[in-house]
Amino acid sequence: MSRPRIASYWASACGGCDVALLDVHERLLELAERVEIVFWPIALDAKYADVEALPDGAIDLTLLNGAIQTSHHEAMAHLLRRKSKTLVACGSCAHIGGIPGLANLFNREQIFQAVYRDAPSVDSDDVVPLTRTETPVGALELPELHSTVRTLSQVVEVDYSLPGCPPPAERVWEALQAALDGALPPRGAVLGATDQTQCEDCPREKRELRVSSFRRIATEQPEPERCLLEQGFLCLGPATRGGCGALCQRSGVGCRGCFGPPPGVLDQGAKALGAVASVLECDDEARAAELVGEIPDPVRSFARFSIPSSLLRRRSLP
Amino acid sequence: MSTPEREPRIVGFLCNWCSYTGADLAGTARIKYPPNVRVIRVMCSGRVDPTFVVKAFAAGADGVLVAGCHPGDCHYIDGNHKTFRRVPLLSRFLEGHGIDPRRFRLAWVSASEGDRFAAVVKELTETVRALGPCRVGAEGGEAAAEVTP
Amino acid sequence: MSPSYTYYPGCSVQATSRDYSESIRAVAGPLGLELVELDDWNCCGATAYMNVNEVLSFCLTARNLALAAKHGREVCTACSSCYQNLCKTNRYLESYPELREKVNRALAEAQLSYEGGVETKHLLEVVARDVGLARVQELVRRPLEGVRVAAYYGCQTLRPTGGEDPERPTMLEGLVGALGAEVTSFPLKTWCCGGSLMGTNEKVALRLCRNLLACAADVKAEVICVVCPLCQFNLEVYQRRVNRAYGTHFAVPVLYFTQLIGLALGLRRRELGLQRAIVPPAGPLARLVGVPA
Amino acid sequence: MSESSAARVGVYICHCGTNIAGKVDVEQVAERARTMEGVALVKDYKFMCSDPGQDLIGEDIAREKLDRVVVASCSPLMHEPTFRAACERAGLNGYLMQMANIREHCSWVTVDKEAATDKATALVAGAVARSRHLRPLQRRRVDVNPATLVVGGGVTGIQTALDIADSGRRVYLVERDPTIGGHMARFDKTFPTLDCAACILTPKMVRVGQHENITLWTWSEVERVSGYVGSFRVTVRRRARYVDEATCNGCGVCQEKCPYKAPSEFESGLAKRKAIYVPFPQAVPKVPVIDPAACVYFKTGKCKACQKLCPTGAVDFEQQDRLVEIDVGNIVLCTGFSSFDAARLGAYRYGELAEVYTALEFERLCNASGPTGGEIRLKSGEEPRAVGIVHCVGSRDRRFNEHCSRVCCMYALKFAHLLKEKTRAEVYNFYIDMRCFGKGYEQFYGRLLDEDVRFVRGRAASVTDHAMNEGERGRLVIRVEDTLVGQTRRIPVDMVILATGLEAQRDADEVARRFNINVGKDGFFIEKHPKLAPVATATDGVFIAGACQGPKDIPDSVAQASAAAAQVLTTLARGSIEVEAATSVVDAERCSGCRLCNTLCPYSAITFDAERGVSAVNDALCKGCGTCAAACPSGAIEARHFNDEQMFAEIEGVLHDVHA
Repeated sequence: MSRPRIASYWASACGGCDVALLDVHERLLELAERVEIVFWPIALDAKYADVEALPDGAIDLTLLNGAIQTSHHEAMAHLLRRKSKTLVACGSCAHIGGIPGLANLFNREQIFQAVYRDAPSVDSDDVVPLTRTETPVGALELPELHSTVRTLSQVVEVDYSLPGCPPPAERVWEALQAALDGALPPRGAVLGATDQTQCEDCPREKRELRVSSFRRIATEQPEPERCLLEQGFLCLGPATRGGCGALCQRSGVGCRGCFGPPPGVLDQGAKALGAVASVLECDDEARAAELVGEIPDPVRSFARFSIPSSLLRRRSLP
Repeated sequence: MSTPEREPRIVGFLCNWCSYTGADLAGTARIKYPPNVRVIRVMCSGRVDPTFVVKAFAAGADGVLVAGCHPGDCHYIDGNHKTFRRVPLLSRFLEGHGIDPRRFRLAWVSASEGDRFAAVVKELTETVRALGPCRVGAEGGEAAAEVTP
Repeated sequence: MSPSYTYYPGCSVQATSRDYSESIRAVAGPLGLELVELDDWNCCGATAYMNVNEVLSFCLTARNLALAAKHGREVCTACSSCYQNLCKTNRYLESYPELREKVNRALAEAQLSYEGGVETKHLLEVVARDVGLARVQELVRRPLEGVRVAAYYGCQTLRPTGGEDPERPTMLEGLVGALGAEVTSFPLKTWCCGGSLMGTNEKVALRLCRNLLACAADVKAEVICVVCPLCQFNLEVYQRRVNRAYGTHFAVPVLYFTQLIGLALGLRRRELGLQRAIVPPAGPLARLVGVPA
Repeated sequence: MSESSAARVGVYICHCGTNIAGKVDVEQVAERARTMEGVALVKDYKFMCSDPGQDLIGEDIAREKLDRVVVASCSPLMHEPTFRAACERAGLNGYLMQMANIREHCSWVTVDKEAATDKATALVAGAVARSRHLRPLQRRRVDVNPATLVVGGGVTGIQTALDIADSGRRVYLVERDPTIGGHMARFDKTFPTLDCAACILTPKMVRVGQHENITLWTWSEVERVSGYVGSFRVTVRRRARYVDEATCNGCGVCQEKCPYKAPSEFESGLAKRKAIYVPFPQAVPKVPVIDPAACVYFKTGKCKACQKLCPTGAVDFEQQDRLVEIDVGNIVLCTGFSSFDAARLGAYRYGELAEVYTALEFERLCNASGPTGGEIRLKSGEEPRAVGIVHCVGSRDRRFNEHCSRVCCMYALKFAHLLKEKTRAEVYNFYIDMRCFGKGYEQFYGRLLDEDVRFVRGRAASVTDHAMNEGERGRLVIRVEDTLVGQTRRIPVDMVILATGLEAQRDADEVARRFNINVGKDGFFIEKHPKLAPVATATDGVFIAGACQGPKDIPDSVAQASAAAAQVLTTLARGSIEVEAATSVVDAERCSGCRLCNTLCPYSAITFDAERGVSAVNDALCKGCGTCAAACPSGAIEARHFNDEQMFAEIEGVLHDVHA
């Protein structure tokens, strides 16, 4: 009987997720023997046409990473959905929007302005990408950049998500194993993650969770053993799904929330914000305003990875 | 001042002991105020999870009011202290999402301040009306018209 | 740096009470006070006009306040009537928008307007609080030792009040004490001297003055210290008439607190307008004043 | 979710006569409600709260198999209990009933009919949406510890303690003074009956001292209170008395022999007491206390006269404060009042003029056991020729207390009577209004008028010793505007009695915090409801009685004492009480032990189970404010009856017309 077919593709992403897949190291060979990799641009040469040529549902498992930010991403999402039995939203971007999701604080015009006009390194006189450009050698086409970044599940139906920025290689491997052994949980499950929050796996000691002032990792060294939030270092761990084993916290950095909200939490940013504010050490209204003033950018601090999947989804612009 | 195509919708989270009772008093005293605030009762303003406020805006509210006992008079000792710790951060969070912080108001209304409740509602309604409808998700620029679902 | 105030003299201080005016000017420097006279000020209408036509009376004072507002300094006056009118006008214009509007319509005629907010103080408050008793004490060169002084506030300084308890003020006692004098108790210190009643119902006014003089005599005061031109005028100028009317023999000098300060600071009697005194000082005070024997 | 999809909601819209129907188009609201998801039937009715109205609900629950009920009528604060009961009678859990407040929040406050109808619809939509997510809750019962703590041993505390103790239950009575008796013990006679305070109070005091069910701790204060209704844990500081209560037989030799004196608090400083003293002869317990500030031994380490002469060897200079812990089910605060400090009111020269007295001083002055043996004399020893009683000192005065102290008019009359009885003095009362509202009070006033006491209507302006004529010389002069005559008067007297008002205890704020109850602007404790729950407080199991709740005379204080006792006994009679059902609960599966909630609970109801690494809510302590649920970042805490689902549903509900 023929080997199961798998594919991996990236939308708006940094490539880290693909690297995470590579990070399973020599086990990759084992994988190559067990499966037929039909489409994986980063590793082997294949054309979109090859994918289109496949009959629908011909791919057993597709790991799609990256957020949906262009018409091309959207087309590929639909194509791969059609061709795949199982589609996995791989990594924070596909899962909850991720870093590309920060683009939702602007719109296309503003992004073009910043990238193609205002950027100091740009000298092209006022040229911004067009979806179609006529040239002597014929028309050039570019995918259209959307003003609003979306998660994969906001574009096509997704069977599983595999959170993390990037997902830890081990989790990726486990997911692949499960898929190949037909041992995947029911559809809709989140792979490679727990149903608790980061704190479950965080070794740091918690005494009394009160925050009397905010400190920044850039300027201060946290105590090694003690809960970071307790010390005033912003940590989204309490509002973030576990699974990575609290990697950042262990290395002395507050969790940034890449695993997304725990089950049952609608809006990771709002939840985290509410939690942190609640434990501020201050019983004076004016002082409270001052204290939270120490957080330079609430949106990026509390919803860094989750804007597209949040309740508000983007910054609304007049 | 822009003229809105429709009446502003405002969601009001009122604590059971002071503000909800204060709103009741405004009623018993037959104090007239704009009908725009739709009241949701919570036991304490401290119950108001920022998610509720965000949810209200996401669900189409043009403004949100959170009202509780005056600090020091909380029925639950200091539940409202949590409220006034969250609110300033939440306002900035909303502003970061392009929602004018004037659309979101925290007010202290005691059980005996029916007139104050009416005044707060009037004031907030006027403010929100002046700001026009809150179009969450609007992309602005050329895409201003389309609103992502 | 010396604290500077917009100084509103008022008519009485200018006319009937030149000695007050002189002594104020004389002590201001040494006390480190800069009193900048309000340019083009007008009469405040005193107590009388307030009772004849309130609105117009408010207009009079509002004009002065409007002029003062331009300079942004606190306004200071030494006359209790003026002080009361300033405070009262401020308070009323604050509390009654419709009145404020009326008054401003009048002011508009003179291209002026006043929306309130100008701080007003009585000179006593300025000296006792802003300069401070400690500072005054330092400056004393010739303590008024052995002089028994009755500190008399009168009524208008205290209502409305600059934070003093109108029923038992202590500022003036404190000041006089700081000058080294011996402060007598003066139970009637907040009673009215009759004010402008002297012009309309002398009989009553004389009785009120008699009460005060009697009280001063009771407590063996050698001088009554006042903070208001009208009080001074009634108590001193009419003292003889009181004596005639009641067959008494009062001979209590009535001096302005600024004159006492001046003496303590070592200024000479002419600088303080003391040569104008009608009831001559006696006893230790006389020595201080240096009355030609 | 399951129960919501299954829900069959019955919606009932009340006309409330014309109160609602006059402004809200009820039929139209009903029409719109019919289209709402999950709604099985909609009815509108004249008066839902009427019996037929309630029956309507009951019948439909049975016939139509309703599993949710929405009542759109008045404020839930008004009728939630009514309709919950109605549902429960029909076998539907009361917590599956949701109200929409379309009267107080809608018809009564809205001008435009159409707008009111729209708003009512929105509120109903919110209620319907919410109702579909409601879950049945059971009110829980917790056992009540049969012991009761009574704080304060004035007449109120005494009455409370006796009422409860007589029912056979244990009472701990804690008093901070060396003896019980409070203010009343210092009074001479009591109005309007004129029976002597001591005669009616001391027997009660003695009973308290001897009662088998009362543990009396004087010279003690409550330091800490934890726990909740039914089981409070209270820490009492028993201050060192330096006399062992068990061995002392109250013979009094010690205070006879003690060579050192200090002003007597009991005699309002008009007399002296020893450094080791029993405040007054009938004190309970009759055990002396040593005042270290006055005792020479504590200053110089010498003397010990009392110790040497004590026949039972009860004096113990080494004694230390002791902290005692007790468990009680209920607490009654009877902490009383403090009387206005007359020195704050300059115009009356209290403290400067020797013959100006406060009410409490005068009580002692005419008390047979007082410093003068009950003879009313000036300091000079002479009998006063005229006495002025100044009313409303520190009361009905914006500068001090706006409230009326309620007792001054009457005790002023009592004083006037006693003066007439004991002296030949002319007596003047200077009053604003005579407030003689109690039983037999007006008659007493009438009687005094016949005893030709002078009543001058006007607040006394000042008291002075400055004479303005021979008649005034050497006397005190009260200046007053006699508003009946319409002129100011100077009335010479020899003695002035200031009818000082009643204020909250100086440390009322602190005490309120300790027992977790509220204090009003006037500083007095706030009752749960001014009319319908006058002795209960916002905290279950903590009651207030007497003057700590507001100025009161003896009859009212005693009445409240018995009321509070009755409240306590009702809980004791059942042995258990219902507590809040809508509490928070932690889902151990989802809790990751971040411990963020631990510091948030105002009632310390949340504890961390280090074993399992999860937090848990103590149901009995939780008051259901929901603050923890709002803060819980993992969404592991559910605020029952206000959980996220229900809240989100209601939010979407009230905004039902957004996409319409």
